[in-house]
Amino acid sequence: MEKDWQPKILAFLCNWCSYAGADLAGTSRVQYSPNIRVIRVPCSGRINPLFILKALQSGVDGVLVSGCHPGDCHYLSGNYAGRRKSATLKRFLEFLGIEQGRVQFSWVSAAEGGKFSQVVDEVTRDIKRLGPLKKFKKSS
Amino acid sequence: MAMIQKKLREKTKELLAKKEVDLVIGFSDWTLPLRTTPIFIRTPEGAEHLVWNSFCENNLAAYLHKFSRLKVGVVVKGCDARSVVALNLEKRFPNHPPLLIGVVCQRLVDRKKVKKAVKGEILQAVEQGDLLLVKGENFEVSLKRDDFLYPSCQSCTHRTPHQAHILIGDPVEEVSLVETHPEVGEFERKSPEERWDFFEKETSRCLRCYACREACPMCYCGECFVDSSRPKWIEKSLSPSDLAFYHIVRAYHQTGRCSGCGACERACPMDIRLTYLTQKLNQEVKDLYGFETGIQPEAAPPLSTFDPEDQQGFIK
Amino acid sequence: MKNPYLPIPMILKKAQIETSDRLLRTLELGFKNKEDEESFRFIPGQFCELSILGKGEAPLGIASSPTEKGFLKFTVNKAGVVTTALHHIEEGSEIGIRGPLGNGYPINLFEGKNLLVIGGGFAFTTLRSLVAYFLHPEHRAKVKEITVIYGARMPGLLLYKDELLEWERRNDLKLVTTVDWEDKDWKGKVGLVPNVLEEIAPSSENTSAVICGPPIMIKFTFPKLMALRFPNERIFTSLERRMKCGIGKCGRCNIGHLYVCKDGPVFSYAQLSKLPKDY
Amino acid sequence: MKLKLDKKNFEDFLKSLMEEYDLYAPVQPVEGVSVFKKIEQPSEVNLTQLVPQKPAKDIFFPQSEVMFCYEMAGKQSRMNSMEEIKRERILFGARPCDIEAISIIEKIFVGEEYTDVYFLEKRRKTTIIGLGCNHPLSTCFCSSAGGDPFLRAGSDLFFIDLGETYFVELLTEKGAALRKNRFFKEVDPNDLTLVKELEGKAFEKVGYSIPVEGIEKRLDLMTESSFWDRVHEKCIGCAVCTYLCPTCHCFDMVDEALNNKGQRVRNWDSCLFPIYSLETSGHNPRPTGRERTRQRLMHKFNYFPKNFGRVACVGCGRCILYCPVQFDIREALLYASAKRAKGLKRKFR
Repeated sequence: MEKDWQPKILAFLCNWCSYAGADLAGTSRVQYSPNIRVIRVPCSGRINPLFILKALQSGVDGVLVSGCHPGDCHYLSGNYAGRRKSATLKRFLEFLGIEQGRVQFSWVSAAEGGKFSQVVDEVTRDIKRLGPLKKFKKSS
Repeated sequence: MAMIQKKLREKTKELLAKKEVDLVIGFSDWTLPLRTTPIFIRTPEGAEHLVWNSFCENNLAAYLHKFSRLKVGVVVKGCDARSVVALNLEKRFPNHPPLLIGVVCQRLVDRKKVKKAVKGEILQAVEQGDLLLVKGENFEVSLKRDDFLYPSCQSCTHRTPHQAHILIGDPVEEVSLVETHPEVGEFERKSPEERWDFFEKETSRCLRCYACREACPMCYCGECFVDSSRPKWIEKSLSPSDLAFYHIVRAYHQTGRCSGCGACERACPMDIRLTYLTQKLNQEVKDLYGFETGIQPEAAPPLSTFDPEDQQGFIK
Repeated sequence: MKNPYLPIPMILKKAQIETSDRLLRTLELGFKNKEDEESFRFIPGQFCELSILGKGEAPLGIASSPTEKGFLKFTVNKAGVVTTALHHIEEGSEIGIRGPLGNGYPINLFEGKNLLVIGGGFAFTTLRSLVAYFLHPEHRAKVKEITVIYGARMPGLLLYKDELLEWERRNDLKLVTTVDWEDKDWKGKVGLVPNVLEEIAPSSENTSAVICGPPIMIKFTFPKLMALRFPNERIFTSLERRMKCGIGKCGRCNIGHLYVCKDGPVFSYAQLSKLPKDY
Repeated sequence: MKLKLDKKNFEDFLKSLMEEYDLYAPVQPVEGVSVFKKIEQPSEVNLTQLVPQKPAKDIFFPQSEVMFCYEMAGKQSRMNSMEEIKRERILFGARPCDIEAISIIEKIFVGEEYTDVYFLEKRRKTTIIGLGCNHPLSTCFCSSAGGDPFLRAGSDLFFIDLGETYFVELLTEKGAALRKNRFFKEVDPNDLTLVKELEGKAFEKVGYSIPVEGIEKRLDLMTESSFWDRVHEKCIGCAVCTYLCPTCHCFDMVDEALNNKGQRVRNWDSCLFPIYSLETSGHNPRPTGRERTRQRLMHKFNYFPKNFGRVACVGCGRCILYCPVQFDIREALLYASAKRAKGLKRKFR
């Protein structure tokens, strides 16, 4: 592993909670790891497992999906539906041999700027420990 | 089995004679040993071509999409019937729900395994009780049928198609295996590195002929994600990454929908192990949501519903 | 040996939106290399594979005439991945082309006869090439009367409007334009192409007909041509199919034993009537 | 020129070939699956499977092949064509059907007007060593399709398995380049008798039962036959038969690009996929399995013969062996043949 290697982490944040949470972290000047690249999505239920796979294939080292807490979904139940997809996909990827921790999930509300930074730091730390993603990544 | 075949022909004849259905999809003998072929019967006389044996390996539910305008009777095994139930839940039969002619399955013989057990080309194979008599130009052996079952059949827990409208054969006592899917367990005991290597090695043989997709009754999307150009999810060449991508998504799209029939693996010309992937997903949905495909005709597919109390220990 | 799959580089000199729905853009491409320009010889009705690196290729009929030197013109309907990219590409950018491909219109067969050209919508591109070719002073004498019937759904959807105006003023060409729905400035006819054809009833005597347009237009125009006693051998059309190689290797575009890319895209109805209805 | 090779020297012989050539031969990645691949170790070569899943066309017309690479810099680009083959090749252990199929593909790829340089380059730089079929399978019908189990045409050298030794024939100039190989020995007159015997047996086994001759004319009358309404019913629309067919040559060309670098790749394609002929407008000239199956069979037995004077089928039997639903092309031909259609007892299924 290169000494100065820094992981690239793609974060899918729901528009209503986690993205606002990230915003809050920013305006509150809470520091967190600069390794994430954010894609705003309407809802964590919008995450098609293909997004996560495509991201891993295209060169990111880890993926974070974050949405509203259970019961808080702007669309009432989107995060519940998303939760089932997340649970099954996570288990399946680990079964295939993609290391545990490459794909992570969190609930972060609009008020949780602190939690957001903590989650990002944790995910970054986990993925740093795992090193660059080698499996599945497309070599070009 | 001969009894089943006889009854199957009688029933089919009757259904067609009374015009209860327009078409019966079943199995017939054809040119290769250890195989049968799907047959489409429209007249009562045609019923004579139906066969039932341990080589009826296709999941005929895959044809139902093609004949959605007709009243179709379809010969189903335990697993195939579950596929039909799952398709029905997905509202695939708005016009005529198919009539299920269920056959209690004795579990199927893995032709690839049999071929490996003998030297030379097999020209004839017949079943006699528990034995399988296999003949070639210079050999003749009898094999124990149960030693040559498909992996998906070895771990079968639903041989009787209880959902069928017509049931042929006596319901059997279903075995509850200690380890439901031995293949999955065997794979799980490996390290993550070994697991990925195995998966990649298997999928590296893939030709992208999509036989696994086409043989599966649940793969009915108008446009498969591999064929989509906007967005382009996946390249069409044979890079290991794209092959893995295809197989991950093909399997994952079966989550909560797969009956474990094994038709995908049997269709593969390159002998790629596939069923352990979907069996793992079956195990997951059973473990997480108590769901088994096609058992309860009313239960919503697990990924199209939720329970506020679903497990979420994995979420930060 | 020449590699027929390698595109030659062209530069997008000028681009212009043609129609009010903004779905058709005309590209004027100049040759990047002099030797490519010299070796590029084509006849109206031929097509090229336009190539945008990273996106792929799309077959497009050549809309300019061989008599217009120094550039090639294509009109692109925004539909798929490549054509969308061709809509977004900026002037000055490089675009690859492979061609000229296909057989083109049977120019020699038209000589000494009247020419009836019937076009609909954006299928007018190669017809424009054909008409411009015969309007050129060098070639005008080769055919007798030229009649052009061109229809679109709305006036805004007609291609090459400036040129149509110019054609209208000429006396060596009879142009009839028609639309399904007129607007207040519309001076041409109102009605569907087959009906207009019936109305003006050009004589089939010593006349060749070329017809290009949406399948539905062709379907209804063809019987009218028959009624006017055009023989199958003198009715020509240009077909479209999904294509990849453009040189008769990759399969896919065949109709019977003929390949649309190599043996077509121009066929006479006499030819088509012998082929399976696979189009 | 006729020679022989002791089987005990077989691996050393292959090694000697690898000194000067890239060697391609059948290998088995897992038992029961065989493909042609570039050989790294002579021990990899495995000739046990008579018809490997992937035919030898893969060596000349690979399933996935980069045609050219490109790099974009602003509005300009640079292209680099990839057809050149640096080292001469030997294809070893291909069967006569596969070799004949290469000549069939050549008919369309090497044309008067356009030549597929990628195919031609590989074809020119490959010496083909064919291997006779002593024990054709029950699914083989090469003799009916214009070949035979020991057809030499297309091979530069031809091997026949005589048990302890291989009987070797040098057939072309390219093949003669190998005559000095140190492992080749003088042939015995007995060997020649043995070869005759093996050939006779194999010919008898394959027979001429499949009515390929005259099929073109017959199919001329069948373009709108009700035969097509039924024949496609069991086809599930995968590409096994077409991908594994040694004569099928359809391909797709796609761009694969990342940032400013990319490549144009050609991949095998199949007329049985709906997307194969689907147009951007949504119109599909071959909308159902009926038209697609008709295209597959007509192309092989009617369109191709019209253009090139020979059916595009060599009777290798792969499409029968590996079809997931046992679509049997022989039965389709029997059904379509005049003789069978008269007294048709067995319904096509």
